[in-house]
Amino acid sequence: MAKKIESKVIDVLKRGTPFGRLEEGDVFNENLKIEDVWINMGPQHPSTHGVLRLVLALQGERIVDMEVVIGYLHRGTEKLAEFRTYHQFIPLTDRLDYLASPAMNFGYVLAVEKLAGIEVPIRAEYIRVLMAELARISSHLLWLATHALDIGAMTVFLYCFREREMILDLFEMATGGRLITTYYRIGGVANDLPDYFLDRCEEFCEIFPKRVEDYDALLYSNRIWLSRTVNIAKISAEKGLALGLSGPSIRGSGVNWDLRRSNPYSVYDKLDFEVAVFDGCDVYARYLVRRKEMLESCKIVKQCIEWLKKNPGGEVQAKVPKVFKPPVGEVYQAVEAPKGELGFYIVSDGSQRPYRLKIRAPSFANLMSLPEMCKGHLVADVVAAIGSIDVVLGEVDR
Amino acid sequence: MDVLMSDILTALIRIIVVFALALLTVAYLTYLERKVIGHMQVRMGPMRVGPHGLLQPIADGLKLFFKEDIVPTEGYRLTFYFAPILCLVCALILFAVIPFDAKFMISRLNIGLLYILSIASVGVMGIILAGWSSGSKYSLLGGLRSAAQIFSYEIFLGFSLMGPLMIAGSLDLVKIVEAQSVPFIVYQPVAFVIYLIAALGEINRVPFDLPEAESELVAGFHTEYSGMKFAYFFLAEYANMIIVSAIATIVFLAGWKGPILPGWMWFLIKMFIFIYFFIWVRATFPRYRYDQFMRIGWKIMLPLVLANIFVTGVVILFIGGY
Amino acid sequence: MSYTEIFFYIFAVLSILFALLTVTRRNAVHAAICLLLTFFFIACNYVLLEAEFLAAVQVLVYAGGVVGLMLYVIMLVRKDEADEVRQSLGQRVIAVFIAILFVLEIAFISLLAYYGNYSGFLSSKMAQIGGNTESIGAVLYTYFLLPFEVVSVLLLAALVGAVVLAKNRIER
Amino acid sequence: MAEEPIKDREKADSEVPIDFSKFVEVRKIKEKYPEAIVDLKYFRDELTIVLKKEYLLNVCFLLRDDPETKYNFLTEVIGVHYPNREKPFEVVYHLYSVEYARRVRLKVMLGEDEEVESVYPVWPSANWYERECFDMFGIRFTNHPDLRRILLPEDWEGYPLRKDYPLEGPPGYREKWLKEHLSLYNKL
Repeated sequence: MAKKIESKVIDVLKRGTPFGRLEEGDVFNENLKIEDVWINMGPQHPSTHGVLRLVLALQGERIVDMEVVIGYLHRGTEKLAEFRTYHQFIPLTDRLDYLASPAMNFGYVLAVEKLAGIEVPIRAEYIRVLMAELARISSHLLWLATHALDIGAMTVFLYCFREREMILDLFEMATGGRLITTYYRIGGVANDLPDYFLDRCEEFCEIFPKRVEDYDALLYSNRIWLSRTVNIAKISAEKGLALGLSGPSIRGSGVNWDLRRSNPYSVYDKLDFEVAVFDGCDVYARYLVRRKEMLESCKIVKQCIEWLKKNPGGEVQAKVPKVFKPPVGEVYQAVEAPKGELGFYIVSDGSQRPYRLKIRAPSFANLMSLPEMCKGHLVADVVAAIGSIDVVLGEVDR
Repeated sequence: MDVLMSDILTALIRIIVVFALALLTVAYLTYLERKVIGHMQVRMGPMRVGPHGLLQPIADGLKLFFKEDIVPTEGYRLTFYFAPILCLVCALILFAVIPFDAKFMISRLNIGLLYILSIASVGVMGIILAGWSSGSKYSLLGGLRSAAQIFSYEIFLGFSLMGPLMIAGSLDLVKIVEAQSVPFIVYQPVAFVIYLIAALGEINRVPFDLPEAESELVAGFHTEYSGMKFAYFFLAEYANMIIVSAIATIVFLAGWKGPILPGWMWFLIKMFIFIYFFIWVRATFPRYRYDQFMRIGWKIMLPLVLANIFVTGVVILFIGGY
Repeated sequence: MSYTEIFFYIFAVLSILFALLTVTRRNAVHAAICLLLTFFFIACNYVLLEAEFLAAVQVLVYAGGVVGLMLYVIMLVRKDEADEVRQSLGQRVIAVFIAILFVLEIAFISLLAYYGNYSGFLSSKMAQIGGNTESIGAVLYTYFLLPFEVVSVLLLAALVGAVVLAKNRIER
Repeated sequence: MAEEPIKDREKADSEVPIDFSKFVEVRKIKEKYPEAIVDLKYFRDELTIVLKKEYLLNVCFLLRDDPETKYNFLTEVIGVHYPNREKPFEVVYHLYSVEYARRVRLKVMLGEDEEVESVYPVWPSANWYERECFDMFGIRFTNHPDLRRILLPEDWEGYPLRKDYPLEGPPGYREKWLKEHLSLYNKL
């Protein structure tokens, strides 16, 4: 009789009903284990910022495992570089981080100039820095917009777009392009800034800090915003560095490392600005870093305007031959792009084309720490974490 | 027999009037929401269809009507069809007991409030079934969240109405309004605030729109729905928004009572204040996380609302009613 | 035959039909929906008996709450498994015994009501005097106070038990 | 063999002879692993250390942990293909020290079938960098935890950044792709 009941119980347990008590090391544990739910997030998910794909293993809504799948936007930029002359490659760099294309140009032209030893006119340097900082503001604005939208604050999105529009108008004024500017040239910039540009730019710098107050009113000390960002997706400084995290994301973990300060390039050593560092290690700290960076960039832009107004006229383009052949050698030049350390490694064999060009994309490296940040959190926090490291897939996949 | 026939006829007329108006209001509520949020967000909202986009809801409706109706292959066909209908029906039959005026209502039930709570609880079933029968994990998670959320928030919603109920001494909505010489919001401020929060949770609006949090779960339980079935969910959601506003008006703001203007107009004004509030909240706040949201409910709102009932009971016991 | 009676028979037949479907359907979700409809039609009959409060509570608690939670559980089981799982624990004998007990109970009460002129505490007259919410309240908190409290303690115990079980599981 | 590029480079690099022992990295490595360094270069203010591949991991640990170098950040791992050389692959490591704001470049030369030790134990960020390197060049890293393709689809054939890989993709690929997709298109 007892045997019969036992076999029946086993039968029931084998069928996977939640009856019966489970013991550690039970024979039936295998059949009765709690299954993870596998969820495929992206590449068509609304908050993966492009074509990022995440495979999540969930227990309930808690993440137990996560894999990042990339490559949906791979365009073979590095291979293309080997088949284009140094000049021809500039437009392709725009397409890396399409939200801050001047910053991308900047890194590339600096690398080529370093390789060939070209002196850039000082006016061009200031214009470059001005544009790069505007690009940083624009990129951070778009980041804030989408980040807030992901967490559910819809209004911030449209507020940020209002200001971003002003920057894009400025870009259009100076370069003719709004998103993809292709403004920088090897040895300078394509053309001098148009009339009234500096005035308009100054206007923007006046308005912008007030607009940041608008965003602060909606987010800065909002209880819901705090509860969604504080202590979420924490990553320590050591771990972040070990995982290749750079830029604002690592500065949110308290690492005082900004390439504009630590390895100054262009005219950054002549400009006065603070490096935004917060040591919360969480999503909120990264928000604070980028928020402050926007204001600091605004300060830099103001200083550039001041200098440019004081020193009108002058060359903006060094003499660079049309058939441009840099010497044999290899260089690595890194700049502080809005997302982190953007580096170009160029191997030259003395011909018109780079022998090998490698792009060290900040988002690519930053994305690596996403699983580390998200494990143990809920699905909703993944969204916050993606937002906080600010990935652009054009850069990740290249 | 004639009496019966005339009864049926008047009831039919009322039903048609109320439902036609309700559907129209629901349709234009979407327009209102887009316009209000638009202006809050320094943009115009719909402007193209008709003057100031006034025909936009109709265009939207037509578009949804002619859209292809997709049933996922992984889905459960029967429940997949059944769910949106259940949702919409449950939302619309709630209008039956709403007194828009001292006299104008479809039916006066002596358990009006209880009726609303019970029908609303069946409405959840539509969401759960929709989430489950879509055969998509996003929908499933949305359905799960939704079920947990609405089951819990129904409790606070019901309990927050308990205080005013005890003062009024009736479940009849008309009697509740009549009992309010002073609007109950004055006597029951705690219950009022909790009701508003619970209502936001119950109708899945920001900051509690977790079942359909578009940045996490795509669209939650209605991810797989398209065309008219999607429209049903949409209508149900907005109808529910009207219903919770109407109940708030009746229970806390003395319904149709008010000087000078006719009663129904007061009712609508008060109701739209709440609707505007819901829209305003949507434009302002980020979204809570699921566990935080549940924690607020069970750890803060439940003790508060129970204390409120207790205090109200004690006061009534000693003063013998207001 | 009055309208009320016609409707009564319609609802009665429907509720029995769906009750049968509930126990015969193999698909758990279908069974749950049938159960929902059963509860709903029983509530309709309550309305016909002028027990609106009972009807509303029936829908609120049974149709809304209980079936909702059932669906919640079913959703957590994988769909292909949900079809296969048959939850028979060899309780058929007990089930038949309890069913017979129920039938006898109902028969006893209805016979008592018919012959013994015994109409219970909640006669429709009483309901009409004070509205049936009040009368239920009055009866519940006077005559049946002790059973009521016992039931509430039982439910509380069940609640605590569920929390403890769930918590154990999470920690493990 | 076509050693010309290297000769050219040497010419460009060492117009002025450089005393490499002024670099703390070089000193440290020479102290501990005297045979590790194959070659040293200095070009445009950048130090390049060519290492024997057996010593790579040890040197990396050394550079990371030594208090005078503290290279705690791996910037990238790069493959370069020189099809005409005896050892056609170069793996380039860029290290950065956040504390001293210094960079150094390590290099390892690899033959066609040679593998190199993964630096994942030193810097976990090598995970994706090395995967990309494998994806694009087919360079294998021993003891890498998860050596799969990263940017290209799993079933991709060939290693696109090798110099012998044509820009338009492998021969016949374009035709095959068009045939497949046009046949689908024609069915519609």
